[in-house]
Amino acid sequence: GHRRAKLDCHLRTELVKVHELGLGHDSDELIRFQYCSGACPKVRSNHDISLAHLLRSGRLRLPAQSGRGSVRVLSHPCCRPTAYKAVSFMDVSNTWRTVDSLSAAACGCLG
Amino acid sequence: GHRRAKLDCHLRTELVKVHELGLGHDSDELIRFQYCSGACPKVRSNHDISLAHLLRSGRLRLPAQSGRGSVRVLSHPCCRPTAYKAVSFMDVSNTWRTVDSLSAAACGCLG
Amino acid sequence: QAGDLPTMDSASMGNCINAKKLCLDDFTCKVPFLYLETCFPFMASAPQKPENQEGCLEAAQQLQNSSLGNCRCQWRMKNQDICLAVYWTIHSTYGLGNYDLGGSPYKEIVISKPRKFNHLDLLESGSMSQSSPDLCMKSTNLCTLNDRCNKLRLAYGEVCSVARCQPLRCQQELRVFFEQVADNYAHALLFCPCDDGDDVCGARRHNTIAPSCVSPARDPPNCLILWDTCLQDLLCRSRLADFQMHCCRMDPLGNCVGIEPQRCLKAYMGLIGTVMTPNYISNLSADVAVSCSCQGSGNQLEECMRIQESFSRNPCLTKAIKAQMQVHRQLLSKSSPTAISQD
Amino acid sequence: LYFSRDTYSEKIYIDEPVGTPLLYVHALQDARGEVPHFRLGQHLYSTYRSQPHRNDWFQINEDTGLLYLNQSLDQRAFEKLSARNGGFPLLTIYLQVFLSPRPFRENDCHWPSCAKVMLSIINATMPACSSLKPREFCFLETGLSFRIRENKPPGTFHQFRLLPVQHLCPNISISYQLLRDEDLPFHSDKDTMEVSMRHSLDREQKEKYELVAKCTVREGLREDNVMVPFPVTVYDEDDSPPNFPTGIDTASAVVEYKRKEGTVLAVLQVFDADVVPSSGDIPRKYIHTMLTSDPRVIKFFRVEHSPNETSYNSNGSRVRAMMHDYKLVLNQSIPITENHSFQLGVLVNDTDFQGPGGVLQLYFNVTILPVSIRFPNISYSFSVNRNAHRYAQIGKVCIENCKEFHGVNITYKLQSLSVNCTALSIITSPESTTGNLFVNDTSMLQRPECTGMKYDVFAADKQSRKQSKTTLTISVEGNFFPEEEGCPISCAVNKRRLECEECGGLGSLMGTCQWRQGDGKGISKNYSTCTPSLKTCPDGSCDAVESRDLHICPQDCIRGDIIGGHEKGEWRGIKAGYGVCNCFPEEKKCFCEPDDDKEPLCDEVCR
Repeated sequence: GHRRAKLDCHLRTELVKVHELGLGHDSDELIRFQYCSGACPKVRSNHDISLAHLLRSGRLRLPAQSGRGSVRVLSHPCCRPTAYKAVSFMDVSNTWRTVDSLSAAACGCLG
Repeated sequence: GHRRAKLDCHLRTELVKVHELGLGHDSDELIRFQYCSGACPKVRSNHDISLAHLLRSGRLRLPAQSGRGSVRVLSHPCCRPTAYKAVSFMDVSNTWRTVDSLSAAACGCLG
Repeated sequence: QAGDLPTMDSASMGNCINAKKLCLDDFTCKVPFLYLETCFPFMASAPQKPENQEGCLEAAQQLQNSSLGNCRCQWRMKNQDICLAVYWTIHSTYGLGNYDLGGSPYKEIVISKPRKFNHLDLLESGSMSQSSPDLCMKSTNLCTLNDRCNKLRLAYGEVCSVARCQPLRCQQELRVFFEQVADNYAHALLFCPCDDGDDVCGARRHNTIAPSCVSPARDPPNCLILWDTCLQDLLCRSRLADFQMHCCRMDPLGNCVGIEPQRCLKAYMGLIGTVMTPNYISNLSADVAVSCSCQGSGNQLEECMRIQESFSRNPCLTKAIKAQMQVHRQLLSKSSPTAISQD
Repeated sequence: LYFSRDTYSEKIYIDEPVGTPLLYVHALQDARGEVPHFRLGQHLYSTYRSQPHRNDWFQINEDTGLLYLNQSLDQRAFEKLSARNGGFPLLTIYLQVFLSPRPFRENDCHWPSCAKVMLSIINATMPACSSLKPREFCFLETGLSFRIRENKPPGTFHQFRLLPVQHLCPNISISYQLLRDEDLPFHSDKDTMEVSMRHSLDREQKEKYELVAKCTVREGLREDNVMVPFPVTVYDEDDSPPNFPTGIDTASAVVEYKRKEGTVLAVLQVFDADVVPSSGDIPRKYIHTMLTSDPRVIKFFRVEHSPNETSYNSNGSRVRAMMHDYKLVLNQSIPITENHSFQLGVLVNDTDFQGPGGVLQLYFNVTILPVSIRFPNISYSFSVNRNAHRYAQIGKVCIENCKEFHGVNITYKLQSLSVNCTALSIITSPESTTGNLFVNDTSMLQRPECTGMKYDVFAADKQSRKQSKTTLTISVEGNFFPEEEGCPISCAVNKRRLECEECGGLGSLMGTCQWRQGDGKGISKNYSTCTPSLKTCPDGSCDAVESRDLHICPQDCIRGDIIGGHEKGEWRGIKAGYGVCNCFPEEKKCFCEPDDDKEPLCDEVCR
């Protein structure tokens, strides 16, 4: 149904100011930042099912990464952009800038 | 530099018993279960840098996912298998079984 | 002999592409038209002076009564360049001295009442609100909130950006923006009001059409040379004629008789993205000019100054721009009622 | 003959009687004895000029230039004309007046042989004389402006009276004068109310006269004065020969170290008081030729002409003129052995100027000096650390005046004098003609017995094969320590000071990379990064050694993607970065982001 689909991997839009992007551009101009979010349950393989089970049972010895929790293991495809688009804006010195691949253009379950 | 690369996305192997796979096969035979783990720093894009920054600053309003914390958002490519292989073993009634796509054959940073 | 000509009824003015088809089906019209095409071969790079001027004038007069005589083109029509080529084939003959283009090739358009902005309330709320919202920044963000305006603005922004500037593509995308975006958004972006001395707001207004990419020439060309360059380009010539007709008609007293401010602004915006792109002269001024100089004009200094001053000292244009800025000051300032109409 | 104005104008009310005089057009002589005959175009043009209309209402006296109504313009005529006025309320129509005998073409109306007459037709009958304001008796609203050609016979170029209104209100007493015309070359005649020139004008004396015309209206005891600007522009003709502004017609040009194509050797200026031809036509009219047939001179030298408008003070006002720069430019780089001098003459011809003196001769005294390739008489000595990695830049060698050289192809070579220990190579950096010494074989450095090296350094010019030699002694310092395991090849990979300083990388001088701490101010040239040597990297230039291998200094040499807040260098490299910039040469990629962006290994939302 519709409600269920909204949780699946899809494109979301957020209006953010350029300086909030954390790229060092200091401008109050708004841009439409699009990203992908949502779950990817449908395409899981035997590998994923076993991996999830082994992870839950703590059976896999994951090397700790220096002080930052265990190294990442994913037991399902990830919801990620399958296409990007550049975004242009005028920075604080009113020069036109373009940042490549800043916004997602389409999403998909990958891997 | 060999020392650091170990953190990057790569193939790892674990010896597990068939019954630990959680696929319902009840056998004590050991198999080499391979899976992918590690970070994907070199493949990130401007999108990822900004998404990570927005996530950290709590600027994205993420809709809650039913009962499991907020919806999944990944701000970097995911380390996932790019090829699989089947694994065969004799189950508890000593019949040869083959499970397709059980083990990862190669890993990559996707998305 | 020209004689008494039928009164011109603007409604009946078909576009020039159809008029040409009608003409080519009628032998008495076809012959003079095909002859006229040799007079001003717009396909050639520069319309040289035709050898047989008499023949061209005569052919043009014969066509006065035909459908071609008063055909026009529309702003956003398909094959606009073909339509304009037909128009100028007919009307180049009547240039009254080469600094008067004799009327606009564009059909009269109904100037709609300035529409309100949707999402204006959004700009005032929570995380969107800005510390010191100068109205040019506000106009920019209003554009971002409108799908079409955002899409077209990003399209020109990308090819006009630093380190990826492609002047011709930049000019082309700017033309598409000002032709296809709703007037209220285009006006808000271009004619946003800045408080005196607010050079941040003024800098945004001055740079919004990326002047360093659109006309990158370090030392500006002579205005006469710029004028000739424009005349050799169908679109630029047409937009210049439109500007001349709708912004430069003054009666002897110098007041703008019969000039409709909104129509003049449309003509002004029509020039953006051509070689005669007008822009604000600095970050601190609302005066506009085309980037050309009158150095090296020789005996044509007066003609050169006229071209320059049709932008930099044009009371009709200045009044229209100031009036538009005043409209936006009310529309964009907080006090204005929240916008409801959909785009 | 030429018109004294390019546009005339007048106001007409409806139903003015036939024969009402409207205005006088005036023509001035180009040569004495010319007699003007005025001809009127057959059509009227409206503001919305797409369709001309037959001229049924206006006629001109071919000899006096008086334009008058030969058919009254009634309401019906007004309607017919306004229909073609594009909906503009005020009806303005244009007539064209030509100066025969020249053949005129209706549509080709340009000054000087054709003038436009702009008639504003008011949709009302003429108001009673008593209701008119003084100004309306004196001047029209459209401004006055006149054009007079210099050096032409004097003549009458204007008459003040507003003919229609003074014809229909004869008993109003009106007089005109030009203020302070005593010390001006113009005279306004009280009776005829005409304005004429006292003598011909010289533009080079004064180019613009900003006069003031005063009109006095007397009605009974009342007297009103109205003043308007009366500008006269003097039009130029090519009547001034070019000359040398400072009297200098000769310049010396010395070719020594700067031998690159495009080098400007000398400049001579020619001044021309005229501003015609205009800048568009100057290249065709102002011709210069090099007076030489020596193929070598033609091969190695060219003259570039760049005209610029200038102005000078005359009688308290600015007068425009032209300054022509003639630059002697190297067309091709000259061999360093060339050694001779000659005088090059250049003929400058102002082809527009008819009189004598239109042709000038410039002289460039050219001296080509030979240049020697010689090391300063010192022997070079440098030291190198045992832990230096390959491509570590040890030092630079340079022939005398190497910084001055341009366009000379110097190459440096090393010849080892020590048998068991030779670790260095040399490479020439083209722009600055210096030899960059760098470590090329690290295994040699790690041998304990290798304590020093000796080399002969040769510098040679490719073209002339001239060569010079000097000696180079290198001392080997420090003790060798094996490097940490797992260190990246390139220093630039490291993102933090700790990782950076615990590893070496290609190009590192002391075996360890060096950390540069940036200023952390947004996207800045001073970004944080890990470098093999702070002296050479990053410095915004991908030098000769660095360009041998991208691993050495990708910050300066990368052409690939730069992710995160940055500004690209003009051709390559990172000009400015946000936070820490680190690079992955294998993937041809660099990242610039603040250090606090810990790698989000598993942000809270990723389970």
